[in-house]
Amino acid sequence: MQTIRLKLKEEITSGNAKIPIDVDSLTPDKLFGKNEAEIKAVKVWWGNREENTGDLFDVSVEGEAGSVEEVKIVMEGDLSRVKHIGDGMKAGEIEAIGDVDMHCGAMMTGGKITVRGNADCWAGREMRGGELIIEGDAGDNLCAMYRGEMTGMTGGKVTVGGNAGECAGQYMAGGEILIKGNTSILTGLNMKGGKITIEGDAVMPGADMTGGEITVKGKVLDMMPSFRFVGTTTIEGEEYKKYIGDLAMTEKRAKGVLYVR
Amino acid sequence: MIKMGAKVNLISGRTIVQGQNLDNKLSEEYFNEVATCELNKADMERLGVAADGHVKVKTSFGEVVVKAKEKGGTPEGVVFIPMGPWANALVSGNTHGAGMPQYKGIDAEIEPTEEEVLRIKDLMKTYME
Amino acid sequence: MVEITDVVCSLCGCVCDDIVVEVEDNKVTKVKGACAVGKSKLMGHGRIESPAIRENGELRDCSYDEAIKEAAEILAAARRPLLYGWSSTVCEADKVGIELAEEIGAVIDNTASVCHGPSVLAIQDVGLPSCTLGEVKNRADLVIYWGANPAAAHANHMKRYSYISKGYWTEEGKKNKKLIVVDVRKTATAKMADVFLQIEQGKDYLVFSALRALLYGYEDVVPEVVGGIPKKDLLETVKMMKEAKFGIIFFGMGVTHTRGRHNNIVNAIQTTRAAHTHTKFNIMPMRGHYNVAGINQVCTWETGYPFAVDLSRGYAWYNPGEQSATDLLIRRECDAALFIASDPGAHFPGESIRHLAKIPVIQIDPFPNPTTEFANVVIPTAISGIEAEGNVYRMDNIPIRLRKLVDTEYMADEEILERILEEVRAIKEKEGE
Amino acid sequence: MVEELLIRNGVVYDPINGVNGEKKDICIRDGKVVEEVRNPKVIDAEGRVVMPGGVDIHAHIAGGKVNAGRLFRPEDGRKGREAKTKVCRAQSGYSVPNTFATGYRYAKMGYTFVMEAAMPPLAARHTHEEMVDIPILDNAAMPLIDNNWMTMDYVKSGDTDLLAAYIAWMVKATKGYGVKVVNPGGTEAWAWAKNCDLNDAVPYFDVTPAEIVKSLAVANEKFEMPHSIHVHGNMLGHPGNYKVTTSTYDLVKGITPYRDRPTMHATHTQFHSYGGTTWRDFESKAGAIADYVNKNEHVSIDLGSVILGDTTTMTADGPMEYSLYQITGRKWTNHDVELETGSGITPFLYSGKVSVHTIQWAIGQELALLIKDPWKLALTTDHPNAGPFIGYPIIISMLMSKRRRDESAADMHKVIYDRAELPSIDREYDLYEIAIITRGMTAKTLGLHEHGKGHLGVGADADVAIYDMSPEEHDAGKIQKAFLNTKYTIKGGEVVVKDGEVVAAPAGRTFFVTPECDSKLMEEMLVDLKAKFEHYYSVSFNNYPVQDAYVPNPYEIKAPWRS
Repeated sequence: MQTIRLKLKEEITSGNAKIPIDVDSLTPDKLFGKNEAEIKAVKVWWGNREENTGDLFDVSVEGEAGSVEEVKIVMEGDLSRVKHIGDGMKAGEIEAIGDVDMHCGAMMTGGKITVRGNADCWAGREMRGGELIIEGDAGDNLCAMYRGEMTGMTGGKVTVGGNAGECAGQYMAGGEILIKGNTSILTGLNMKGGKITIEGDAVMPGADMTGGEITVKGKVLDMMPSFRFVGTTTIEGEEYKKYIGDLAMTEKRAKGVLYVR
Repeated sequence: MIKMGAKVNLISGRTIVQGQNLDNKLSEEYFNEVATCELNKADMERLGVAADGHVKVKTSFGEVVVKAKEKGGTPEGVVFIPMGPWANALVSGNTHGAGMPQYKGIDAEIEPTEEEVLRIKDLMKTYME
Repeated sequence: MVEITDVVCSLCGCVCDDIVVEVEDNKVTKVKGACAVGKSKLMGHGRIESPAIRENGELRDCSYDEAIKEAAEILAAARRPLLYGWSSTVCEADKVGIELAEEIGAVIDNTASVCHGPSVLAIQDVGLPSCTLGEVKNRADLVIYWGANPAAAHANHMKRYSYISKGYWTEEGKKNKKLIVVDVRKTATAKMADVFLQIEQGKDYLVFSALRALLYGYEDVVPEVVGGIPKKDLLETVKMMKEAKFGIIFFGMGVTHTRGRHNNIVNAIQTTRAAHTHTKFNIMPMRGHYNVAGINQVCTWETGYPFAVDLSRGYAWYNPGEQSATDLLIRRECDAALFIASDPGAHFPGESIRHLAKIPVIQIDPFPNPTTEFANVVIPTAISGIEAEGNVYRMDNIPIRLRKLVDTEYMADEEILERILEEVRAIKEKEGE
Repeated sequence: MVEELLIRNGVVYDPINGVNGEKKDICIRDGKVVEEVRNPKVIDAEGRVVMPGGVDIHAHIAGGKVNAGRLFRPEDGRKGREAKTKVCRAQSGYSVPNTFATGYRYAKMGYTFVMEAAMPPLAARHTHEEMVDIPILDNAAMPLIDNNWMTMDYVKSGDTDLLAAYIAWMVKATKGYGVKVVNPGGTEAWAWAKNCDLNDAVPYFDVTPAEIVKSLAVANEKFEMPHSIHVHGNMLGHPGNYKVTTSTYDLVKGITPYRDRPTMHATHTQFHSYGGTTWRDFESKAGAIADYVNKNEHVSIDLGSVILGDTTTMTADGPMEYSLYQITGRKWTNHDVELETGSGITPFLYSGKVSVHTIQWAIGQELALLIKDPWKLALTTDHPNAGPFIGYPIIISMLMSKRRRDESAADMHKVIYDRAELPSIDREYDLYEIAIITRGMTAKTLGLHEHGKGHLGVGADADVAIYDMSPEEHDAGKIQKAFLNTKYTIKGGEVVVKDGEVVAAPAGRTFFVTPECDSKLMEEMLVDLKAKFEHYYSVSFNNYPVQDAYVPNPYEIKAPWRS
């Protein structure tokens, strides 16, 4: 196993302006095989200038890795303006200690990211595989698509310990999302496949869905007026109402399933 | 039911006079039009505020004092402040991943007050502290 | 006295181009044919008199040269500059602005982001079945205003283009047309309506979905009341939509500013598409500023995207909600800002204004306003459409050329920006040496 | 200072001047081809293929619907991102590239002139604003004049002189190049959510599309117009439409053109060469169309050949785009333009695994291979409808290599062997023929050869493409690569591309035609036109014509009235 520690230097985010750093170049697969000096020289974007990783982060490397799977990156410091953590990552592990900024785990295809805090918007955007664990809250557009695309998450597993923001799982086509808290409006908007479970409450879930499955274990506020009630079902010993929808997409396309307690 | 410190739904938007003074925001006319809060008659009465009486409106994001103004057609429990600096003192900057703050439909509290309505320059000064 | 005809109004997205103006001693003295708001604009207001730079908290008058140089130095040094506004000026200036943004690796955003930006996001999801305003004038027998109050915000809209106008198949004006208004408040526009649907605040999304289900024939699933509107009124609305020969939905910030934002518009457009399976149906955003559609157009053909464009890496990355002005400010992301033809001091949430007091701010505008209160460099400019000409796009994306009515000593936006760009390039060249 | 350039020892293909693969020097001074030079900079083109700058006869590169396509497809924008350089502005987009990328990418393929194929007159300023922002390329745009109420009124009254006056005013007011026709009558019908076949009456106007086409052709030939009417016929994209297509060609058969060119250019013919009755029994009728073109002289065509992959379809043919959107369920934008035209846009994916797309793919190439005389056809993809222009080199390599076609067909839906002719065609294009369908024919058909475009004779514009390939090259992959990125592209005597990189990006020029019409006729027409503005347009008459400011680098071509 190899552990690469990247600790954001304090002065980077202590000024009047908190300018974000994009770290899509710092994934286990991209750092695998590099020594400490080489990692320090990897370029990251900080605003409109490219900087050396070593100038923004304190970098230390412990152990050896025989494969990408054995690489673990631990990110520390004020990560609230560190964007694209694990964006596009293929394998290995990232642990982010604290709140992270947008696009964490976007387009990841494999490996595991654990966020020990909250994650801002677009975490898991267009995720294809791997695992993303957010111990705190997730922002808006969790696991959604990029602007204009008609496909969001297609694979992998995402767990949110707290609440999720608006439009979680928009255009989701596969994979699984578990949200232990509540979700804001329009979870599973345009969903066409995969599975979302919300342990808390949800507002207007399932709008325009054409496939996939949403289960709301808490309350549904503002239930969509275009779903058809088709009977009751027992899940894990509890009785749920089963709806299909969204009929606003026409009956032919309304193949989404919504379970409400 | 509106009473002291009562919860209302705050919306903002355009008015003709606000539009006429878009290029003239430091004017008296703009102040008189935009530093106001429109409520329906019943809400005015329940709140115990007279026309041109002052009200303090508070949200999780800020508070501001404006003049109360009666306006028919406004539903009970909804208050309207013309778009501009006074309304915006109450608006959240969180755009929920859309770039757009929620200028309409903000949970607010409203109460009569004796405090003065801040002029535009003084209102701006509060942001510089 | 000189009378100028076919004057183009540079106030709102209606861009009325049949205004008659009288000019005497290089001043507009009379305006005919404009609405109250447009007239007020054309008649003019007090101006920023001189370029100025803030020193020790006070603005000190200076020359254009000095202000432009100071602005260039601020922008060239910035790591994450924001260039915002662009909708109350002409496309020629917008083009220079985009070039400047590219040169300094800035985020460039325009007022759409707090106006109809959500509509743009919606169009990117589902497209926009629409038309020019003349189509509405000639053909529409059903006009729907949803979350829009043209009587206050676009006062000539109904008269020139929609409910009251007369056209080829609508020669009797409103006599053979129907008007539906959907709003939270009974506005002046709502008072004219054949049907007024008073919607519960923040429930637009649900009502659109209910209408779609009804338009597709699933009456059985729709509950008795949706968003405060009884089902029978929804059924009546759907009947009117189906029976119309040509329907149009105009929507405003009542929909874009409220819970659901862009997804409300997606649903409005989906409703239009559902109606289109029965008859001709179109939809159009009630764009606010006279050239907000224009900056979206120029920004799109030059960068690929309409607003909230981040050029920090030298190419365009687009993500409203991340690179839009309000987000950058509330997240304290930017370290310098240039505002042109817009007034964030008046129109941004207080929370985001706070950051502006802490970073260098450049303001380019003809008029003093709340933004002036914290600007570090203030550059007065000629008023487009009165003192300078140029291209603008009406709310239906029809390009019209603003006319110049009077002479001025003030520099035009385009020239100021070109000068700043020139200075920035000179600074960068020097640094490169 | 005199700027001189000598391109030495290239193998030149200049069909307009009958030069077929001759080793030749090309002398350039002050942006023009000249007899000889004295003290030139020298470009060594030894053994390489040299052609005049490419001339694209039909592409959608600028204007309202192109930009609406960009605006609603940020997912396309993210595909072609390139950072700015010292010379180039930032680039984005694949099927709907930004204006800068459009200029650079065409120039890299050796093109120096592109015709924007559809300009809604009311939004002409928009088209011009974008064309000015397309670097390097000279360009022009054709205003849509077929669904206009004025046109239909004069077609109904049978007054082709007044129709000609209207054309003259419109082409001049829009700073346009010629008469564009798109789904005549059908686009007006679409304003009521209807459509028109060739002989259907247009709702409320009591004329047929056939009458519109014929009258416009007659009126167009009353002037010395450089180009014929440019027609996108009715029923585009409908199975069985090939009969509508040939019937449309027949309409202009007896009309005498002003010079030796056809009376109709029929565009993106692939979309109009369909057999069958539904998508189920859909088949190629390229053979029937080719047969017609082979036997007649009054029609020229361009291909509209398919490039497999995702693209953005866009046309003034509103009802067609609606049909397409109903098939895919993807996003759909529509924009009807008062008294004139309309447009629709929807994304589309051409897949070699889908039978219909496979046949469409075959048809475009079949047309090129079955029409015997290459002077009758032009290479296009109707960018971006059948695919983006950046795919031209793929089509060139297909036309030049039977082997490449066979290999591609083997990977596609097997329907290609049953309902298309392509696998049985052996013909291969040579470089001379490629030069014809990409510059010679297109320049001539547009009348641009008389204005320095599409050839390398003395006096021509010094627009030259030098491809990094030998004339003997037969490897389709190498041919494709060479045609995608030139060794050099020279525009107006300036090297703009070197080794596949843009090294200079000068502004292009806008070409426009000014038809000259009898003033009495014009006055009479204006009475009718002003009434339309007074009552029905939403823009005033005086604010309508495109001001000179929109065409900062003008090239005017006068088209006198033929008395």
